Order: sequence, then C-alpha cells, then structure tokens
Amino acid sequence: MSVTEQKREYTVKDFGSDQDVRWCPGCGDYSILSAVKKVLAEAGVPPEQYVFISGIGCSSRFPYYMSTYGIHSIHGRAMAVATGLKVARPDLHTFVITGDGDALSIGGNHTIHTLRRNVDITILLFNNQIYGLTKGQYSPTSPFGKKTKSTPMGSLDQPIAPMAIALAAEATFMARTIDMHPKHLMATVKRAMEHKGTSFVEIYQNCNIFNDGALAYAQDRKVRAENVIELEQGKPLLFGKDMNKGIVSEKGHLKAVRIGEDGITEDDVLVHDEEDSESYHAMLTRMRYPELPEPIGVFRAIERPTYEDLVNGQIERVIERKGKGDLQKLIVGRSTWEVHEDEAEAGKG
Amino acid sequence: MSVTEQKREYTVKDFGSDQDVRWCPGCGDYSILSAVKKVLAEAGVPPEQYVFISGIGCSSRFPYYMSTYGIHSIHGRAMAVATGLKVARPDLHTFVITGDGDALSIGGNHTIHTLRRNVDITILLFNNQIYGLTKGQYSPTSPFGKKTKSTPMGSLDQPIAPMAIALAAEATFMARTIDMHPKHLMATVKRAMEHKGTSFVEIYQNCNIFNDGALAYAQDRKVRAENVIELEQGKPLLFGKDMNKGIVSEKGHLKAVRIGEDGITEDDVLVHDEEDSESYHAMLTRMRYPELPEPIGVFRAIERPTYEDLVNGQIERVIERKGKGDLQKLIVGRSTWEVHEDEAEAGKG
Amino acid sequence: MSLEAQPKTPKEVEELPQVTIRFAGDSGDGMQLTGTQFTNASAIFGNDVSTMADFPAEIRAPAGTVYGVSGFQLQFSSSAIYTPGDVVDCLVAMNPAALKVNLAELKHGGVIILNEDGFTEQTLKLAGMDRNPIKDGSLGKYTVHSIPMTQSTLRACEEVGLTGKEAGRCKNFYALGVVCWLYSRPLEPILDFIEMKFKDREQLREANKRVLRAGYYFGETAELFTRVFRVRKAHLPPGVYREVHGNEALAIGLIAAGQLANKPIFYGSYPITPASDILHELARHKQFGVKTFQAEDEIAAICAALGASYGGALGVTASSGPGIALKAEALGLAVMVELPLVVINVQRGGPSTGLPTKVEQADLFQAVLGRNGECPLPVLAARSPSDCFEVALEATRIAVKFMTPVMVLSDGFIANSAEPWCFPNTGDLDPIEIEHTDEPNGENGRFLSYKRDEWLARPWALPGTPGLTHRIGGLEKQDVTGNVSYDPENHQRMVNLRQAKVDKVAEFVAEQEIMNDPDGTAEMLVVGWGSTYGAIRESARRLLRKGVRVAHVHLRHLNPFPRNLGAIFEKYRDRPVLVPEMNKGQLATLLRSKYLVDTQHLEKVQGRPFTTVEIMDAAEELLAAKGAKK
Amino acid sequence: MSLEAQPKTPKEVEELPQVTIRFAGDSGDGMQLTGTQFTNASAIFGNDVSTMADFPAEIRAPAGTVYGVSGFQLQFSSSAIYTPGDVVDCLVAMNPAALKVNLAELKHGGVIILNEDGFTEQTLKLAGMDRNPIKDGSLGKYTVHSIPMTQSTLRACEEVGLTGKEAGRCKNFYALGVVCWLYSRPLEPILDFIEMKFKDREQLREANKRVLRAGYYFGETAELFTRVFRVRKAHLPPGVYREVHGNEALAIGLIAAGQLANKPIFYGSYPITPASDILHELARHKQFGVKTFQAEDEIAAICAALGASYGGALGVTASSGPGIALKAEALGLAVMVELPLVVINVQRGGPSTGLPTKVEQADLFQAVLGRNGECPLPVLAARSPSDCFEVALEATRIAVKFMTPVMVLSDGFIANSAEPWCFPNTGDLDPIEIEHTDEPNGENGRFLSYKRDEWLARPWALPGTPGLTHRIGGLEKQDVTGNVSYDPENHQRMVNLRQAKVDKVAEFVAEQEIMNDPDGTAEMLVVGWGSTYGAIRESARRLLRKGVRVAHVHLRHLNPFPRNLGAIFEKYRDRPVLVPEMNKGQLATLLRSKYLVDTQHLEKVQGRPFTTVEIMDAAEELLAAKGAKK
Ligand SMILES: Cc1ncc(C[n+]2csc(CCOP(=O)(O)OP(=O)(O)O)c2C)c(N)n1
Ligand SMILES: Cc1ncc(C[n+]2csc(CCOP(=O)(O)OP(=O)(O)O)c2C)c(N)n1
Ligand code: SF4
Ligand code: SF4
Ligand SMILES: [Mg+2]
Ligand SMILES: [Mg+2]
Repeated sequence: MSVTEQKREYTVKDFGSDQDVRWCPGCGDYSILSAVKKVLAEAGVPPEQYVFISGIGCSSRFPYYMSTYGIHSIHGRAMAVATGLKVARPDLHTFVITGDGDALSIGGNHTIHTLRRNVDITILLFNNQIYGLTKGQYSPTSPFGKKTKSTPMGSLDQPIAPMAIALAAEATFMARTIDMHPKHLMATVKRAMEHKGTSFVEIYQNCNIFNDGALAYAQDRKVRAENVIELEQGKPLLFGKDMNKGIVSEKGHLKAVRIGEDGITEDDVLVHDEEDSESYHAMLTRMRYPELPEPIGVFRAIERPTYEDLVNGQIERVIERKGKGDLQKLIVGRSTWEVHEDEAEAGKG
Repeated sequence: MSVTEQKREYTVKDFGSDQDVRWCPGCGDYSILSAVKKVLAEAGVPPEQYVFISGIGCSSRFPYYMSTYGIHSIHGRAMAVATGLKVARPDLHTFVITGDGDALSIGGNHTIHTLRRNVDITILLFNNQIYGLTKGQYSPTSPFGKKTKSTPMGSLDQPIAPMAIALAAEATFMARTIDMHPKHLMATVKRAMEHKGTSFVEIYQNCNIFNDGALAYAQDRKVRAENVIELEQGKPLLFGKDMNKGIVSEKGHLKAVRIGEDGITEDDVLVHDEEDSESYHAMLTRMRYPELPEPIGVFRAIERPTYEDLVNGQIERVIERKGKGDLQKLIVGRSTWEVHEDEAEAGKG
Repeated sequence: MSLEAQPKTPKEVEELPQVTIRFAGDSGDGMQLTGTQFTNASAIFGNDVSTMADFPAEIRAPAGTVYGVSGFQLQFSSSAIYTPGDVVDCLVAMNPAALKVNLAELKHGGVIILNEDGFTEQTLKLAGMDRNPIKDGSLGKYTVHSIPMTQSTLRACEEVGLTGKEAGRCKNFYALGVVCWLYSRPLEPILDFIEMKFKDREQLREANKRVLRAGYYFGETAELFTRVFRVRKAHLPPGVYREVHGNEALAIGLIAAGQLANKPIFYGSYPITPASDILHELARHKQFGVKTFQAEDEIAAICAALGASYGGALGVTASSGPGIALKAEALGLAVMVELPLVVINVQRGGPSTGLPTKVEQADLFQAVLGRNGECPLPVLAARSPSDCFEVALEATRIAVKFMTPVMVLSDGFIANSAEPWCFPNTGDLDPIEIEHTDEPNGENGRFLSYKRDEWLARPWALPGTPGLTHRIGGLEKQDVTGNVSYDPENHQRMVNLRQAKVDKVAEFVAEQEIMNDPDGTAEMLVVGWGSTYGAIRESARRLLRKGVRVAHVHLRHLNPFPRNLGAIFEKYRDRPVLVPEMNKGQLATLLRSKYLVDTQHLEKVQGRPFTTVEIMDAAEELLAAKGAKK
Repeated sequence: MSLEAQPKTPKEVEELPQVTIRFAGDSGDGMQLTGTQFTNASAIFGNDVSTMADFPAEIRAPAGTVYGVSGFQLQFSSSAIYTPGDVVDCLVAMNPAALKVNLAELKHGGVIILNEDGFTEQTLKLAGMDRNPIKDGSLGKYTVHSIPMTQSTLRACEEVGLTGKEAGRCKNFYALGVVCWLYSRPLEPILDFIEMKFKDREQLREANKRVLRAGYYFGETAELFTRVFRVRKAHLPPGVYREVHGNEALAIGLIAAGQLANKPIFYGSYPITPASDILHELARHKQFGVKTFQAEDEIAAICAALGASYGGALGVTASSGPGIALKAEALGLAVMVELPLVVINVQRGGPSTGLPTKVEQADLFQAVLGRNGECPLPVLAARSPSDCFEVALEATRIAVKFMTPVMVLSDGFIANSAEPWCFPNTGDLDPIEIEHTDEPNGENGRFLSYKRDEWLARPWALPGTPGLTHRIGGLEKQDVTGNVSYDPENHQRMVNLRQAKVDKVAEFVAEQEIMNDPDGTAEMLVVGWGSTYGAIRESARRLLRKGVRVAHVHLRHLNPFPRNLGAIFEKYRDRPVLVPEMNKGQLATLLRSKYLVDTQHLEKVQGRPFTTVEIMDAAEELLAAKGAKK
C-alpha cells in the first residue's frame, strides 16, 4: 500500500477510537495495536483515509479500537471484503487484521487468492497458534501434539507455515515480525504499508490466556538471537548472539553452520535478497524452529501490477477505444424492429 | 495409499461401470480414466475395496465410470468427504478426483488441510487450466492474460502452481504427470497409490473444447523434452532432447545451464531426492515454463504417520489405559444423589 | 421485402395463428444458434415470439447419445403470446436421439423434419433404437420430411474450399433454410447475421449463406411439401422492439442502474449454471465502468461485493441455488451492516446439484427465510426475460433507498429464453438518487452510523469522508450510534427495526395489480410469481375465451408482500385461490401463514415450465370441485 | 450430615419454598465455578435446581468493566421447578460492574452480598459510577452485606504459602462459603470437589478449603446476618439423579447412540460458541471409539461427517447459526444421497455474528426451510439440558431408520444450563438396530441403491461389500437404480419421495402430548418448542394455582409435526392459541400455514429467556381480551 498523500502531523491519539479495548490484560494484541497507531501517526495520512477490515477472533476486534473506517466482518472473509473495497476504491488505504484461525483455517482459501491477485492491501496476521476467542482450541499453526480443549491427547495435524502458504500463493510481499519486538514490528508494518500490492505480515503474538509462551523462543529477548535471523537486504543470513552462525545451501539443502568451522567462511552463507528469486524465497519459508532458526523481517518484496490497477486499466483501455458506454445503445442492442400504431390492436400487457 | 491385500487377477473391464462416458470426444479425461483402470486392474484388489470421491466439474464425473464405490459430491468438497470416509474406514482405498477449479478455487482450503493431515488417500487433480463444466471461464491455473468468457480482455490473476501449494501444505507425496504420456501417467498413479499418506498428483489434461493445446508444451511429444524434466530418484536434473541441459542452484537461485558450457559439468547439476529436503522440494515447485523446464514425476515422497492411524492410535491408547468405555459409568457421571419413594410426592413430568 | 423472403411458388399457403417449433440435435449441432436465428427472423417479421432452451448437463456428450441432445423451442404468433408453446407443431431432429427425446411433445399430426443422413446404424444404436423410424412406419401419425441434409450441405459448399468436417458443421443452416421456407420466413435477417458473425472468415460466411439458401430452395423445389404455412404479424403495442434473453436483460438492467445512479457496478461472482452468462455479459461492457470480479468461490464473491458497497459502489453478486446457499452467512452480515447489495439467484433444479440446466422455483424459502437469526431482506422475482431489466432496476432502487441487501429471483427458463422487448428510452428512466452523508449527524460533531431516516435507512457514509469514520460489523449494535451492544432491550429494538425497515419497502413499491378481472367478478384467483407468468397469463386468456373468468395476480414482491395483497385476498374470499408453482408450494406456504387463506396448490417439479393446458385444467377442475360441493 | 453442614448458631431460620441466587463478577473471578458448586451442593442436598450462565462475549475483558461481567444464576427449590428463576432473591457481586449490570433483576428487598474490597475508586470508575453505592445509601431498599472478601481470603491463606495473587484468586470460595451459610447449605460436596480438583496441588487445595470455611464461619460469627434461610428438600420422582448441562447431555446422548447402535461416532466440527463444548466433551471420551475431527471450517466438518456415514459410521456435526448457514449446501447433498447424519445447531443470538453468547430461537426457519430446492429433513428440538440426551438418541434413531440427515436444535441457554437428571439405566435403553445390506436387491444380481423399504428408506450398503458397488451424488437420480437421471417425471417422483419419506417420520415417532389439561377444558392453549419449556411449564402451573387453566403443548418434532397436531388444533379451535418464542414468530408461521390456525405470538428477542411472569401476563391478557370481545 503506498502512502503518497501530502503529509500532515498526527499523533497516536488521532488513531484511537472512543471504545474501550476489551482484550485480556497482557495480551500481545495490545502492543500490535499500539505499534500500528504509531506507524499511522507517522505516515501523516488522516484517519479517514484508512479502512481496517477484520474477520472474527480476538485479533479481529482491532478495527473497533481505531478511529478509522472499518468492518468487523465474518469469520475468515476479511480479505474478500477488503478486495471488493479496494477494487472499488483504490484511493483508500486498506488493512486486513486477521488471526491464524481466521486467515489459515476457515479463511485459508481467501488468503491464497487475495495474495495471487495482488490487491494493494496490507494484511496483518496475528499468529498466536491458538483460537483465542473460542477459548483455546488448536489452530493450523499449533505444533503437532498440542494439547488443547479439543485435543486433550494432542493435536494430530501438521502445522502449516504462513510464509510458505503466502509464497505458494505468489505473494509479492511477505514478512514476519514479533509483538514483543516493537521496533522491528513498527519497521515491518511500515514497509508493508509502503509496498504497492498485497503485503502479508505474520506477527508472532502471545495469547497469555490460552497459549502463554508458545512463541517465547522468538519473543524472549534472552533466547531470540539463537532462534531467529533478522533478514536484511543484501546481508548474509547470520544469527546467534555473536552472529557467528549462518545458513548455507548445499545443492538446495539448507544447513545451519558455524562460521570458521569446517572451513566455512561468511562467503558461503546465503545472502538475503528480497527481490530475487522465487526459489531462494521458497527455501526461506521452509526454515522452522527448532530445526533451523526462523527468519524475521521482509522475506520477499517484488513488483507486480496491482489487481485494481489492472482492472481499471482494462476499463480505461476500452473507453479509450470505444468511448464511454452509451446506455441507450446498450439497451437497443444489435437489431430492432418497430411496431406501428396501426398494427397495434390487441395489447400485450 | 498402500495396496496390501492378497492379489487376484482383474482386468480393466472389471473396473468400468455400465454408465456411458459423457465427456466430449477427444477430452484428456478419457486417457486418465483408462490409465487408472489399468493400474487398478494390475493392483489385484477388488473394485469394492475402492471408493472414488469427486467434487463437481467435468473431471468429477469420473466416479460414475468406475465400477467401484463412489461419491460425486459438491463443488470443492471432495477431500473433506474423503477425509471423513478414510478416518471412519481406514481399510478402504480412497481416491479423490478433482479439477483445477474444484481443488484450487472453491476447494483450495480443503486441499491444504487434507494434505497437512496426511490422510491416506490418493488425489488426482485434472489440471486443464480452465473451468470445463461451466463452459470455459479461467481457473486458478490459467496463465495471466488468458482470454475466456469471463475475461474477454484477459484474466488478471497470477496463476498458482498446485505443487507449490501442496508443499506449503506439508504434503508427504506430490507428483505431476500428463494425460498424453500414458506410461508416465500409469507409473505415477501407481506410485501415488502405493504411498502411505495423502498423495497429490497433478495431471496436465487437455480440454479440447475450451482450452485446446494450452498445455501442449508439455503434452506434445515433439517439444516435451525441451520443456519438461522427468524426475528420477538419485538422478541429476537433466533435460533436452540430448539430455545436455541441466538445472543448477547458485546460493538458492535456480538456473538452466548447458552441460559442457562455461565449465559446467553434470556434477554441478542438482540431483533429485524425493525424500530430502523441504528446501530442495520448495525450489522444484518454483520451476515453471517458460522460464524453466517443468519437472514431472514424483517431486516428494516422505514418510509421516497418517491421520487415521494417529486418530486410532489415540483411541487404542486410551482403551489400553482405561479399558473400553462403559456407557453406564459415563451416564452416571461424577456425583449422584438419590430421591426415595417416600420423598416423592409432587411429580416432575 | 425482397424476393428471397417470399416463397416463390406457394403451393398452398395455410394461415396459422401461431406455431411452435423445436430444433433438436447434438450439443455440437448448433441448435441454439439455429433457433435463435429463426426467432430473430420471426420477431423482425413482426410476430410475437417466446423461446425456451433446453441444454444437456454435459458440455458435449458423445455425439448421438440421448443425454447429449440439445433443444431449442420457440413459439411465434400473430397475437401476443407468453409462453414458448405447450405442444410442438414442428420438430426438427438432426439424429435419432433428438427424435427420441422430443417426440413425446410433438402434437398428433405434427411435422417432423429429419436429417436423413443422421440416421445411421451407429446413431440408431447410440439412441437405443432397434430399427430406423424413418423406415419402419412408426412415425405414421406425423407428417415426416426426411431430408439428406448432410449430403446437401456438403454439395452446397463444394466450391467454397472448406474441409469436409467444416462444411458438415454448416448443416444446421440447411435445416434452418428448410424451416424458413416452410413457415414463410424472410432470410434477410439471417443473412445479415451470417455477414456479421463471419465478418473475418470469408469461407465460412460464403458456405453458410449458400447452405441456408440451399435449404430454402430445397423446400421451394422439392415435391416433399404440399403446403407451406404463414403466421401473420402480431398486433403488439406500438414501439420499437428488440429481442432479449433473461440473463442479458439482468445485465443490461444492472448497467442501467449504475448509470442512473451514477455509480460503478461491482459484480462479484463465481461461475455456475445458469447464472454465469450474467458475468460473461457484464464483462463485455467495461466501457460503463463495470468491474467484474470472478471470485474464488461464492462466499468471496458476495463478501467482495459487500466491501465494494461499503466503498460506495453498487455491489452485486449472483449465483444459483447451491451457490446462494454458500452466501447465506454473508447475507446475514449484509443485513446487519445495512449496506445496499443486490443478490441474484438464477434458480435451477434442486436440491443439491440437482438438475443444473433445468428450471425450478424451489429457492423461495431459501431467499426469504434461509438464514440464521431474524434476518429479513426484500425479495423480488422477475416474471419474464424482459422483466429482468425492470427488476434489476427496482432491486437497486430498493437496495440504496433502504440500505439493505435485496434478493432477486430469476430462473433457468427466464435466463435462457428470449422475448420481444419494447425497451425504454433512457431519457424516460427515473434517475436513482443517492445521497452520501458528508456531515456529522449527531451532537458535538459525532457521526451516528445507525441513525435512521424516514424510511428507517441508516446513512451511507463513504470511507474517505472526514469526520464520519465509523466501524460496522456483524455483532449486534446499539441503536443510533452503531456501537457494539449486548444490551437485551437494544437487541429487541434492533431486531424490530430491521424488520420494520424491510416491511416499509411495501410502502415504497407499487400496489399489486390484478389482471384479467377488471370488474372483480372472476370465479377464481390464480396467484403466481416468477416465470410461471407466461403460462398463467396465457391460460387465463384462453379460459376467458372458454367463458371461464380467472383473475390473475402475479407477484413481483415476495418480501414484503404488496401492501394491498391482504385486501385482494379479502376481495376474493370464498373464491378458490390457485397457486401454481414449480415447487411444492413455497409461495402458498408464505401466503397461508400471512393471510390465513386456504390456497390450492398446483405443483410441477420436473425441470420444465408449466404448459398452458396444465394450468387451465387445474383451474377448471378446481371450479368443478367447488361447483360439486355447492 | 456433619456438623459443618448445619449453621451452628441459627439466629433465626426462615423457611423458603425456593430461592434464586445470582453470582456475578469479572470473567476471571470464577463465578461459573462458584455457581456450579453451589448448585451441586443444593442438588445433592435434595433441592430441585435449575441454572443459567451468562458469559460476556469477550474472553477476559479488562478487570472491572461492565462488559467483562460474568454471571451465573440458579434457582433451588423445595418443589419441582423448571426455570432458573425470574427475579433474583440474592445477588453476589464481586465488584461495582457486577452490581451495576445485575441490580435491575434483583427483587425489591433482596439480599446483596458484596466484596467490599472490590469497590475501589478505580473499579467504580471503570463501571462508570460516580459514587460508592455501598456508602451513598442508594442501595437502601435492599439488605446489603458488604464484606471485605479479598482481605479475609488473604488472611485465611496466610500460612499456606501461596503468592498474594494466587491467594487472591480464591476469593470466590469465600463468597461461596458466606452464601452456603446464609442458605444453610452443606459444605461437604464442595470440599469433596476441592479435594478432587486440586488433587495434585496441595497448596491450592488447602487454601481453597480454608477460604471456603472462612467464609462460612464468617457468616456464622458476624453480626451482619440476623437470619438465615432454609429451603427444604424437593419432592422429586424417586430415582438416582445427577446434574447435567445441555451440551454435556448432547455429547453423552451421542455416545449412547453409538453404543446402542454398535457404531463408532464420527464427530466433525469447527469450534463456535456455544457449540464448542460438545466437541470438547466428546474428545474426552475416546474410549468409546468416538472420533472427533476439528475441521478447517464448517463445510469440511459436515462433509467429513457425511463421508464417514457413507463408510458406515454415525456421522455427526454441530455448530451455531452462522456455521449452520455454511453447511446448507452440504446438507442438500446429504438429503440427496440419503445417508444418516445428525446436525446440531446450538442456537445463539442473531442475525450474523449477533450476540454469540446469548440465547435465541431464531434458526428454526433456517433448519426447516433454509436450503435450495425442495430439501426436506426432520428437525427436532431439545427442551431442557437433560432432554438433550433423549433428543440425541431419537435423532440418531430417525437418521438411521430413514437414511436422512436430521437437524437437532438446542440453544445457548440449554447448552450452559444445568438441571437434575434422573438418568436412565443403560439396560433399559432400546438398541438402535441397523441393517447393512450385504446382498444385491435387484434382478440378475444388480444392486439397486435407491430401492426403498416400507419407511421409504434406501439401503445402507457399505463400501467394501462385494457386489454392491454403487455411486451416489448430488445430481438427481433415477428412482430405484440411483443412476443419474434428468428425466422430468422421475424428478417429480424423487422430489415427492424425499418429501414423503420425511413426512413418514411422523408415523415413527410418538404422538404429541398435551400437558396441564387432563380433561381438555383449558381456556387456552400455549404451544412452545425448545428451551421455553421451563418458563411455559412453570407459568402454566402458576396460572393453574390462580385458577387459570392453560393447556401446554411443547413440540419436540418441528418437521414433520406430530401426526396428531392437527387434531389438537381442532380440539382447541375457538380457544386462543399462544405461541411464545424467542424469535419473531417462526414456529407460529409454520403452524399457521400448515393448520390455518390463528395463533397469537409472544416474542422475546433479547438474548435471554422468558420469565415465568412474562408468559403468565401474556396468557392472562389474551384471555382478558377474549373475554372482553365476548
Ligand atoms: C462461521 C464461524 N465459524 C466459527 C466461528 C467461531 N470462531 C470465532 S473466532 C474463531 C477462531 C479464532 O482464532 P484466530 O483466528 O486464531 O483468532 P484469535 O482469537 O486467536 O485472535 C472461531 C472458530 C465464527 N464466529 N463463525
Ligand atoms: C457451489 C457451486 N459453485 C459453482 C458451481 C459450478 N461449477 C461446477 S464445476 C465448476 C468448475 C469446474 O472446473 P474444474 O474444477 O477445473 O473442472 P473441469 O470441468 O475443468 O474438469 C464450477 C464453477 C457448482 N456446481 N457449485
Ligand atoms: S484470549 Fe488470548 S488472544 Fe484473546 S484477548 Fe485473551 S490473551 Fe488475547
Ligand atoms: S469441456 Fe473440456 S474438460 Fe469438459 S469434457 Fe469437454 S473437453 Fe473435457
Ligand atoms: Mg489465533
Ligand atoms: Mg478444469
């Protein structure tokens, strides 16, 4: 989503609504709300130019807490609603707020099709690896064996990785960030907003009621460095407290290595490139804790025309060629005939 | 799907139903039907042990033409139906027949979730890059710009690659084959059947009425060698009429090269490995014509417990621990009290 | 009219008031095109016409099979008609299967025109016929003309330079030529059509013209025909006419609505028979700013349309029964957020996948009652192809006036039928006025998103407007402010308000008209809705000729019912009320519960429309039974 | 009964026939647990009990806010009761918000027990209160007991070694102790519960016990209470009882159905309030071979259940209104393929997302009529928590007997309420007999998959059986053979057969019973369905005491209606018929159209159940109006 309007000064307060925030105390959603408000305040675009569209879930209450336009729609369908809005109104800055259940369980298909169309919207997926609002069933991102209300002996489904789904859906922008890493969170949301096309951001979010600590390996400052790689354009994939570990690819097979050991140098390590190429991005999406550290930051950011521009382009092209539609001509159609007064005897009502 | 029963002799005829086949003359579906019947005849398992479940589409008429059990269900939902059946009846050999619209448009989400669960079923996706049954609208696999009834100026959605979706969905078995390559088709279907877990096979299929020749680059014997790589376990990714071209990975970026040029030898070429590793498989799914030749054959075949085995495993474990359920105990619950005859005066009806 | 248009040697010309022809052949034989061209020629000639298409569910089933037969029926008439005809006067059959499937509906003594070349051993077998009906005398009670059409077609094309296969495909125009001669139809409109259609394909153009003429001249020359028929011009109300199909008229109506409202149409849809053609048609008219969106499924389609409406477009979505089922949850959201939305259901045979290419009216319950919660919305039904235009316009007017989703019911019969349309002058169409709030409507500059106007509609404030930011959603909301509210009394109030708003639509739309009973003395009342219009109207007229007076009420508004409908039932109290429906009595159920009127039901759930006679018979029986009771 | 169980110094003991208590606090305050324990103790003591939970839609809204208030109401009585009570006799409020939200329903002169420590400046502000009601005299008309529960709780735990936070969380047991003393409840069942619940957590076990006792002794010691109350044992029918919640009873009923049918249950579901607990409950009973499948959405859930049924399991799926909407298309498939399937709708407030945690009965139309095409299926409704068990069993019996999907309606009130259940002995339950065809039923060894038995059910042939291979699907099928058929007459026949089959269910199930009118002389008839049972029953009984005779018909079978229902309306013809519903008259609509009976509607769409008084008032008004007319 590109933010090009003339900038004015806004504060975080300008983006908060008068509704009380009703998340559980301690929920990771609070920090995301606050980060988004900050980013918007800095963008300098007035609140009425934004629309926040959500599905159903704890996370999906988000729009009520913003002073922008918004729709709290139905479970799993926020992206479809956003697509229609954006195609009708390319001028609006459109956000989708969704959860791991909303976007990947019931709404998984809309996620895929929205991404491949590349509608210019920003999707923030709050991934807490649980269904919060319905009080704690496992979600498509919950680890195998997760014990929850609906799986007292452990869940049996292999979890899916939102980033992998996004790439398979031909996403032009995909990124991951963390509720408890506000700087990274804000920077990532900002990049996502600036992207022209669908931007897809997975945010690790703690549900302290039903899934407390499930993502601590990435959230907790104490261990984060060992478990997470912060992606930076043009920089090698290094990680670890001392940044002395890296990722190499051996004929397509990924491995974590220690720089300086077994003759490995920094040159052997993969170098991050957001723009090129699909196969490299595909590899990134397969890096998962605990086998490998998990990348955070912008995985991929490529250019492709947006869906709404293409739609409008076709309309413009036709109008250029044929002129604006003439309703009378359309109604008249190709061939007509006339019935004259004197022919008309018995009426047809 | 594993075929372990005692083998008897069956012929292709044993697997054909008494219903007239109603596809358009020349449709690629015929050759797939014939290949499947041949493979089943060879497997030596009687027809009543198979169930073919389909959604809606031309391809989904398939079950009517088999002498097995079958359900022609509703659009996009065949995999969900098959999941229920297989979990209830692990003994049955269950096939899903679906189309690119059925499995990737309306049914995209079920595809993902079926694959990640790894129910032991065999999915055959007839990809003709078009909606056949509804008379020719573009599908999720149609190329960008495709002119169809619903897109007279060309479609605007980026196509998705079924193999990429399958891997993102954590498929344990994925393969691609071609209607007009019967030997390869049969071999691939056979491999898929033998796989224990969800096997996902994309079959390039010609719709000669609404999309004739769309996949000719891979179907046509004359050009196939240049555009397609036949994957073989442990073999390098070579292609071309003279097998003198290959695929290399440069730090995760794929390239087609000519062996012998620029100092490239066969050793530089990627070597196919069905089992290992995700990142390599991820790269394979991104190879697309015309940029790169497209792999056919088995992309990936790994082992993971099947969903139905896990479900049954939990049940068995509980029964081992607690014994079979005692209905009376369940009804009685934790605490009861008794009302005696003499206490009872006014009844409660 | 040129010479070509008149039979040169009229052996014997018989005048007929009207004729029903059915063209039947393989799906690939071009029967729809053939029928359409004959219809067109008849309409331009000045007949009233009415058509019906009958597709197989298969795309192109193997040639010669009975399930691959595609049919096209039309009635053309010298007076106003309302149906494609009950029984067929003339059957054109290109192969045995086509003959087999359609023979039952040919009248005794009717004309059969056969493609003799299509009756081979193989095709006979495919149709499951032991013997060749052309030869075994089994068609004795009909007038059979067996013509070697394929041969003649090939001969006519000889010099054009087509391949044999290409030339063979022209044989439908041969059949058309023969029929044109037999019914004294001018060839010119058809020749014009060929000219245009094959503009860039010289050989095909030439071939088809030659073949058409060859068929026509064959008729003229051959000794086969001892007489030809003529149907005079109809006396239609004066005006300029065109032919229009139902789905086409819906598309044009939607575009017109957009133009009259000065709003872009956003059409979100997922293909499904028989609704897909609306998408195809709209996609061709981008110069009107129409945005068509082929969604990944029906749910995405309606949700996107709703999103577009929030943004200020006219959101529209369409499907058929199974797809409408999938939209139910989102329709609930639309009712709750109170945004305009037009939802079209082109009904087909159900339940489930049912009979996808056939007609039925069994989705009325689904439209009016098929959602969770108290979830009312206005429901309109079109009664004929051209009426689709009007209904699309009216649905849009209601949607924007009342800020509500509106359901429009059409069906597979209307969708694929054509009739002459005395189309309007755009200048005469009322504009659709929409006001977007642009100022706070509450105290202290607050915007109250659920403060209602005199029609109980809430304001339509567009995103982007400063000072009016607000959030809507599916949770119950506080009256006036639109904030989320779990308050018990507020919920009751909102449930009541949503119902009252929809009920108010009855004040906005016209009163119900009674047809065929100017003085209120009819012996009975027939109430219908949707595409039974033609059959009921025709039977009422024919009963009148027999001296039986039947009042006809045809409902466009199925929810809420017209405000005077109760009074109408009062008026006809003690007279039988017949409700013919292509379902098991869905409208009847709604009427009975609302007005406690003891309706009699006439049902037909066979995937095809009522014939006039069926309705006449039912009416007469009902009257006889009543008479007997007296 | 031990000493602990009886107040030691009964200041003044007042006997009461019944008492209604409401516990209210923050979502995190454990009010549901507190209420449940009190209920349990009362039931074991021998009272009749009835409960109602009132959750907020938020998981755990910030402490102290009004929308975060969680409530639990119970009535316990010395005679049979059917509702959780109209007005509250005693309100326990843990903070200002809880007081504010619930005060309106406390009777004049009622008892309020407050946690004084919960009334801080901050919590008062959060609840939007300017002044402290404990101090400002605004509670003058009530008997207020303000107790520093938090402080006392902390003191009671001092030696146990919990953190302050942990200890603070026990304060609900302090409140419970106080209330137990006030209403002369034995502590033992609660102490037993604590023992079991904290089996492995010594400190918590100890703390909770101490706190409970501390509250109890506080009551005994403090000068606050001048009298205590006692409610005698109720005179219930003899038998062994347990307490059961609605969703629990549904789960047990389903498991019992599986056991009685000797079939595994396959339960496919997607979580949704208030149905999720059925999934949670079933998932805990794998030792019965139950397979629970948490699907990716509601559509997958029902489709998987249908697939399982095809394979020979008992397929079951459940959801609430919005999720049931999504299942409509697949329900059509189930009707078409004629497989057994149980579909449960635990209704909540609608439309759309509506009021997810509140009760409503507005999905009846959706259940009976909410699909495309003519798509009939049996619909049953449970009337109380324990009735859910019976209904689950009966629904399964019908599903397998008639090879049909069956819809079961429960609601958010039943789901979360509890009542004593005089549960059956499994030995007394009739087995569910299922016969799977294992031989061809046609000529020449052909299997005819749609050949029907005397109940019009088709055979249930299981995949894997040799000789019976067949294909089913959503397209219309030929009568008897089950092959795909587009034949018009066949379609009509199949539509009729599907309807006739469902209609036949009325022959299979019991006749409708009339309550409260043994001699048929009642002045009016009240017809209800679902969870209004208790309120209607109670009002009928109370009216009787006032000399007003009201017959009560409570429908379990909503489609088809019981076979004698027409006769019942005949019988009460000319007497008013009142239909109270938590919707805008959905049952009334169905009754009116079917029986042309002029029902009077009493509606309440407020997310909460009827009170007895509301129904009594409506009945009396109706009678008065009728009297006036005379
Ligand atoms: C059609 C439908 N099905 C189910 C639900 C119940 N439901 C609401 S939110 C939710 C899942 C929430 O999980 P997630 O998307 O991860 O959001 P979170 O609460 O964790 O933020 C479910 C199952 C619903 N509201 N609508
Ligand atoms: C709910 C629903 N929506 C839409 C349709 C219409 N429909 C039937 S098949 C189909 C797409 C077929 O395409 P594909 O899956 O690629 O199968 P193919 O015909 O090409 O084999 C569609 C849109 C339907 N039957 N049901
Ligand atoms: S349940 Fe979890 S996700 Fe939902 S508001 Fe509470 S902490 Fe946050
Ligand atoms: S339309 Fe295409 S896919 Fe369908 S049967 Fe015909 S050729 Fe095959
Ligand atoms: Mg979540
Ligand atoms: Mg296809």
